[in-house]
Amino acid sequence: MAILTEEQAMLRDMAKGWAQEKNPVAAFRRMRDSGAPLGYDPVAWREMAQMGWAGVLIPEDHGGSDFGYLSMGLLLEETGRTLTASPLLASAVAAASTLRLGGSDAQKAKWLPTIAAGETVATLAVDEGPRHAPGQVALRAERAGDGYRLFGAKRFVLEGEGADLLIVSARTAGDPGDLEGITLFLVPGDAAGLTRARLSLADCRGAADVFFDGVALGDDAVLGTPGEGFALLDKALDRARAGLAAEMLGAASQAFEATVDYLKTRVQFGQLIGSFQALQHRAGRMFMELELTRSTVEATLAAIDAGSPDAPLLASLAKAKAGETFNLVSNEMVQMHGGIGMTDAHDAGLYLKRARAAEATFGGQAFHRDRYARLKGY
Amino acid sequence: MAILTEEQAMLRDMAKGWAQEKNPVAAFRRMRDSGAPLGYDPVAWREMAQMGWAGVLIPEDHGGSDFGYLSMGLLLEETGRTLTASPLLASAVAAASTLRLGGSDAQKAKWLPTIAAGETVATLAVDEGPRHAPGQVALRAERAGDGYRLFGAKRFVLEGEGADLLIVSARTAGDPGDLEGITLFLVPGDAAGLTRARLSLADCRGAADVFFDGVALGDDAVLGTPGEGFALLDKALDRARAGLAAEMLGAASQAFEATVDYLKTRVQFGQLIGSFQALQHRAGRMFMELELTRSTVEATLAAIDAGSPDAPLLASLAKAKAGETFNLVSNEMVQMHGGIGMTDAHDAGLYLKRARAAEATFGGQAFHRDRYARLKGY
Amino acid sequence: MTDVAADDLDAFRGEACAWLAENFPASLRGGQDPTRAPGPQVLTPDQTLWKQRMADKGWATPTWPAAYGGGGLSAAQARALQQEMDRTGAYNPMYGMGLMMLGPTLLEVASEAQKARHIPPIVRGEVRWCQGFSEPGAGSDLASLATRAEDRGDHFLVNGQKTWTSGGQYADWCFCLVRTDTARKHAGISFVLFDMKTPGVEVRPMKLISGASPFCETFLTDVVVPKENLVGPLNGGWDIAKRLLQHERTGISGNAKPAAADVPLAELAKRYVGLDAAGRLAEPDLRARIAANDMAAHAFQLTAERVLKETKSGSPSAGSSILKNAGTRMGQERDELRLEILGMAGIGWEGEGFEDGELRAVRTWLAGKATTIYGGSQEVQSNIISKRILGLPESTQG
Amino acid sequence: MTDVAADDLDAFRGEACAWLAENFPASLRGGQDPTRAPGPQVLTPDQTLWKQRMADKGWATPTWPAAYGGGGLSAAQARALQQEMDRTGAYNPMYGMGLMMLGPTLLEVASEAQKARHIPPIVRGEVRWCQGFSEPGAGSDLASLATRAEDRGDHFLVNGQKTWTSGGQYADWCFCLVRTDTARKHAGISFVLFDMKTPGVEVRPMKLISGASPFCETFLTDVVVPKENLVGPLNGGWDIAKRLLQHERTGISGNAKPAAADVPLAELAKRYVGLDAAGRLAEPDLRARIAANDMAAHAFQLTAERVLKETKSGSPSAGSSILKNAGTRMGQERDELRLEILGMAGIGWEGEGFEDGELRAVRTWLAGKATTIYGGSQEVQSNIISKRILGLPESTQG
Repeated sequence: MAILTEEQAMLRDMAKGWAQEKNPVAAFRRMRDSGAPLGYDPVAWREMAQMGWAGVLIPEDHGGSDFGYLSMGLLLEETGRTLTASPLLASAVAAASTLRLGGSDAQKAKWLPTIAAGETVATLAVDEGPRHAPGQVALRAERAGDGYRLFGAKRFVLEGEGADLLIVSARTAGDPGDLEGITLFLVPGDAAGLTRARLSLADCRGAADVFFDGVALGDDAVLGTPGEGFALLDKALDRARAGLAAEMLGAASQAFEATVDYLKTRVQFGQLIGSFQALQHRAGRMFMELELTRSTVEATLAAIDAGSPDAPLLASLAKAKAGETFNLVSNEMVQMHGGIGMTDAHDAGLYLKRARAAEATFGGQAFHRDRYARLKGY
Repeated sequence: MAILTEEQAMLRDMAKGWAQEKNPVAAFRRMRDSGAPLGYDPVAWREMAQMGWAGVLIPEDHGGSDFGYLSMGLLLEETGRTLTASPLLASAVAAASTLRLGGSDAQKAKWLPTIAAGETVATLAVDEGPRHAPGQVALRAERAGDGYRLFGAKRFVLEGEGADLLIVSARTAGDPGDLEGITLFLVPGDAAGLTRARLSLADCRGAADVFFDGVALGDDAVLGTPGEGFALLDKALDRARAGLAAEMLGAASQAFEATVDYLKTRVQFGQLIGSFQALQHRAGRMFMELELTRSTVEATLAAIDAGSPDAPLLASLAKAKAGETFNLVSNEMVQMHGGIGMTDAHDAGLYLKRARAAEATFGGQAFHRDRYARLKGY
Repeated sequence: MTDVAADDLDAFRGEACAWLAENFPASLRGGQDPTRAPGPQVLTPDQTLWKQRMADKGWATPTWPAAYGGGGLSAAQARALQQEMDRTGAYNPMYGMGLMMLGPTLLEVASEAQKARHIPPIVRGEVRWCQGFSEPGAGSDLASLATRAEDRGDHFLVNGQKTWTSGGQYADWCFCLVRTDTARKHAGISFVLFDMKTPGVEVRPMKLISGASPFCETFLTDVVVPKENLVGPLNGGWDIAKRLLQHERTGISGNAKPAAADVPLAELAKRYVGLDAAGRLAEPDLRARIAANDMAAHAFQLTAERVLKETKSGSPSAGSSILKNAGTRMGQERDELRLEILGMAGIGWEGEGFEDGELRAVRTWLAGKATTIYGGSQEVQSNIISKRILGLPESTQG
Repeated sequence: MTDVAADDLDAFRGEACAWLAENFPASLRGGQDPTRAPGPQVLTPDQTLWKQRMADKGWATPTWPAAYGGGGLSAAQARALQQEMDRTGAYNPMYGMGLMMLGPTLLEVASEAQKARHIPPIVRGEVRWCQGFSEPGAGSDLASLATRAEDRGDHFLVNGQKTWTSGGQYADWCFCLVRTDTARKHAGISFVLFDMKTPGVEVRPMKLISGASPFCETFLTDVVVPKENLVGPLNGGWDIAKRLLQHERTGISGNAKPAAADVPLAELAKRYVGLDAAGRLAEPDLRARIAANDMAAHAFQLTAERVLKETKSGSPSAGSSILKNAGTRMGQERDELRLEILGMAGIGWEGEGFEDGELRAVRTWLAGKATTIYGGSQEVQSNIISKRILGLPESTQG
């Protein structure tokens, strides 16, 4: 556990209390079973916003607290523990970071305050196929009069069903795969020509495919420099990856603790199963991976806060490590619980599904191994 | 264990008896400590030849028994168990197979009988760098009058120090990396312009770098069709890979059995260490890998005997699997023996070193994963 | 019941071939057996006809005694029959726990009356059986069985709860372990049969993480089981259960074979990832792991074939003990790789936006998590290997 | 002994800086500490001078009491000194078991006379110590210790055999566990010191698989150990040994850091494998595994840094318990990858045909196998984690 400031410790304790008491896994299960169309509970999201969580990364003059990424990581870790579904990652981390990093004063003034208040749910619309590939942009932004028209589709957009604001990567020059020629656009959710198709995912989070059929935008919708959007996008994605890794660390930690508790109470063949050495060593292995993961997550968040040039390398490290560990722990959670872990009534399956969904989001282990090696120059 | 014919069962029993009683690991250790320059004990090799082992793959009309690859695999497995070092793999498998597959009647009549008798030690000279890459041939064969002159070097030639006959892949056309334009030559060990530099390897087997400084050869030295040597070489290499996999299976099996025996006798903390469940499950894992490896090795040898088109795929499968398993088992042999396994006086280190040397020979796991995928068309 | 009395295998083969040509409906040729859905059977007229004919012939249970409706064939004849059926594209229309597990066990240990009553309906595929072994809180550990059967003269009165009852909601009868002596552990268990329509039997399907409900919880409240339905001696149920479970284990590692409908990983990856200029999968890290899994599957398949050959030749086969762990491990890795290839499409749950194959990949992955748990968990298998095969001592401390 | 009495850290830092500028020989600047070879020390005049000056100053053991020749510095001052030394390129010329393990233990538990006699030579790097704990057949399990020490009035008579005596052939003194009560296990062990030149002490170097002999077998035959050399109470050696071993554990995972001389895997692979047109390592399967190992090393290093910070801040750090297993695991994987990159050049043993780096890779790989065995084996570490950290129950059966 990183050394926290007093402010951060208070924030963490508040988040832990809220998640464990007011929003435990049972709350996620209720949301799921109610078939909530947004993939999260709007009441819970309003509470989170009222506690100021949506504004942690937003400057004070735009209504946020500017507490930084390490603080936001604490919130994501604690809510990740109980699988709390909310727009925190998509809106308050991914979209807010992009706006803060690349937005004009006018754009920031327009959007950040309502994002900080939780009133605007914003999101990044990046991928066009099922596998994360932020350079593979085919969606066209054609010059039209004083502005642009967008044609194309984005797939698997987080919170895509309910988002009020989409930050869309579009191609203004070049071909899919080129990193040059990508431009980011701010697209209001109610723009004419924008339609959505809700997706039903195994982890029950909100996601949608979003279609752009000639969506008309003014020049003021361009975020950052036209044609140079990839660098901004990549920087924003690293912040989202770090945040997601923190959420995954939290989820894996709680899955692990529940499993160790089970090992201490479940009796088979007249013994506590936690007394079987083979299971003990596997538990020890999980503990080791969790500790290693925690180091990478905290270092990444701190590096972003410090403006360190290592942030991209660390973000890939943390996301890959968190993916590996969450898979390991959620698989073992099912295996060590035996038959009961296979039932829908038990939480193990919820962690298992979340692990694979989080892995696929913003690049899995292989994506980040490749990126790590590239950044290291080999 | 494959279903054996009566002949094969007898051969296996004979080999087992000879290896375990007359040529145990202690014999290998003596050979090593004596600094035997050839990397094997010539007396033991003479005994092996007298038992007909060098002729198992050679037709009867050339002085062999033509028992086939499954039979040869039994010999390699049993001698592999005790780490017996001999030219069996290089001469009686790799070189004999190449001659049999590609040699003219005259070439076969000239060389096979003395190879079968163990009098000629033959070998393949394939690689030119430390990593197995049979297509990377730079050694040049230049046309010179009625024949050729060879210029270049081969590295890590098995039994290269003592070989009487070298089968050398040389380039008669094209560039290094091209599979076309490779021609195989039969080069007597005493050819003018051929020099050798003995290599001292961790597993103490005989190997040498061999240098060709204008070695003059007649047209009758060409093995197979000029320029089309790669296909023949690849086929011969697969036979060598299958044989080596059998040897590795034997070595891994004996390493495993010695380790299980130790688990049954060694006491720590007042308990047999074999009663610790974590070690039991690791032992069970090794047993599983050994059984899987055995299936691949036996299937490969049988496929070669049957002339099956699957032989290349299977050879890569068996070599990769054997490499993986031998590494696992030899690492665990050291780890489970604890400190005593770290001492030179214990056999664990000998198996450990042999595992890595055998892995590097004729392609390691990654080489064969890649080849397997290529053969499968992806 | 069989027309073949002679030992002449060739003659039998010819006869089987002719019978199949005449009796197996051409419309069913080649396709997968369509009758094994978990729910109630809905058969086409041709499927009904084929089932009827096989029932009459007894060839769904070819080696069972003709006296109970079985085929009465020798093992060699049964193999020949299977080969002829494979050649013709015919399938065995009977299946289930009665055929695979209970029938062989009853033939070994049941009374003449029990065999006469229960074997023929199994042979004819007319009765579905379910298994009442597991209980809540017992899992792999059957010795702590708590369902009680009280002796009431001519019947037992059974009370308790069973769980993981496979197909319990569709079953006609149940073979069940009950406690008839509370003072002893293993030696206080009996093996009984009862009709699932008996008053006091209630089943409740359990939803699994994959969304399917192949198992039930079964509640037994004052269920009357006539004494004639006790199989084997009183308190002798443990040995019968062990015998029966041996028939179960062989089945599960077969799950490692991909269903015919499944696309091989490399083909799937070609579609989702593409090939590079040299014709290799464009993501080399993924490619290496797909190759590794293909190789593991290949090694597994070669081992299964070797074990079969060795067993047939009468030599003991140590390889058989590793099949379950090797197969399930490789199968779970394959399922995870499939998700990885699919990316976000590998976490679809239902509805628009996903192809059928994508959704099936997710459900298959989730359902496959059970393969290392049931039928002797991975850990129990490892214990068996280390103790029975390797001869390592009982675990005591660590 | 120190000139700094004040708490003013900045003032101390300035003084340290000045002292180093004046006293650390410029010729030694920057290079690795050249004095830590396993064999007898052979020092250049400048190295001798530096050792002498640090001995006089007591700064090789900066926090040890000035009364015994130590630096008498506070922890904060010691950290500042280390930072200044790093900045200057200076190194600590003293090392070994006396400095790392025995000294801190003696300061806690020894008598005044013992401290006065043994601490100053450690401070000055004048005496090499070795450890006599392990015995043949005991390994990780010290409780079954068999070397006996009989009470002969003013001395003990010691008989037995020790093994894995690190650097025994070069040591001047030995700290040793002996059995002084055969009726009790842990509670019958005492902690004694003896001169390695005492009659009856014989050492025999053990050759390891790497070809090196860093350890000895030590035979003790009627060795006379004066009673004044008993440390702590009679039969109280076990607790002292445990305290001492805590100082050992922290050291070993440090082995996970590549020595400065080692080329990173990726650089090595660039040379042996080459790059493709896109600037990636030409063998993508290998590249992915190199990246995975680099990432493991990175995660390990971040954890070591985190643990250090947490420990310094006074919070308990669960992370420290995993450092040894994580570090040694990653280090062994790195060593194996290095061999894989080298191909056949990765199994060279000696002589012509191999580069120095290639031969060193092989020896490093072999020597590294010990890192999961000594200093608390990987298995013992796993037991400690599962019991002490996770609170799982004692193993009993499986």
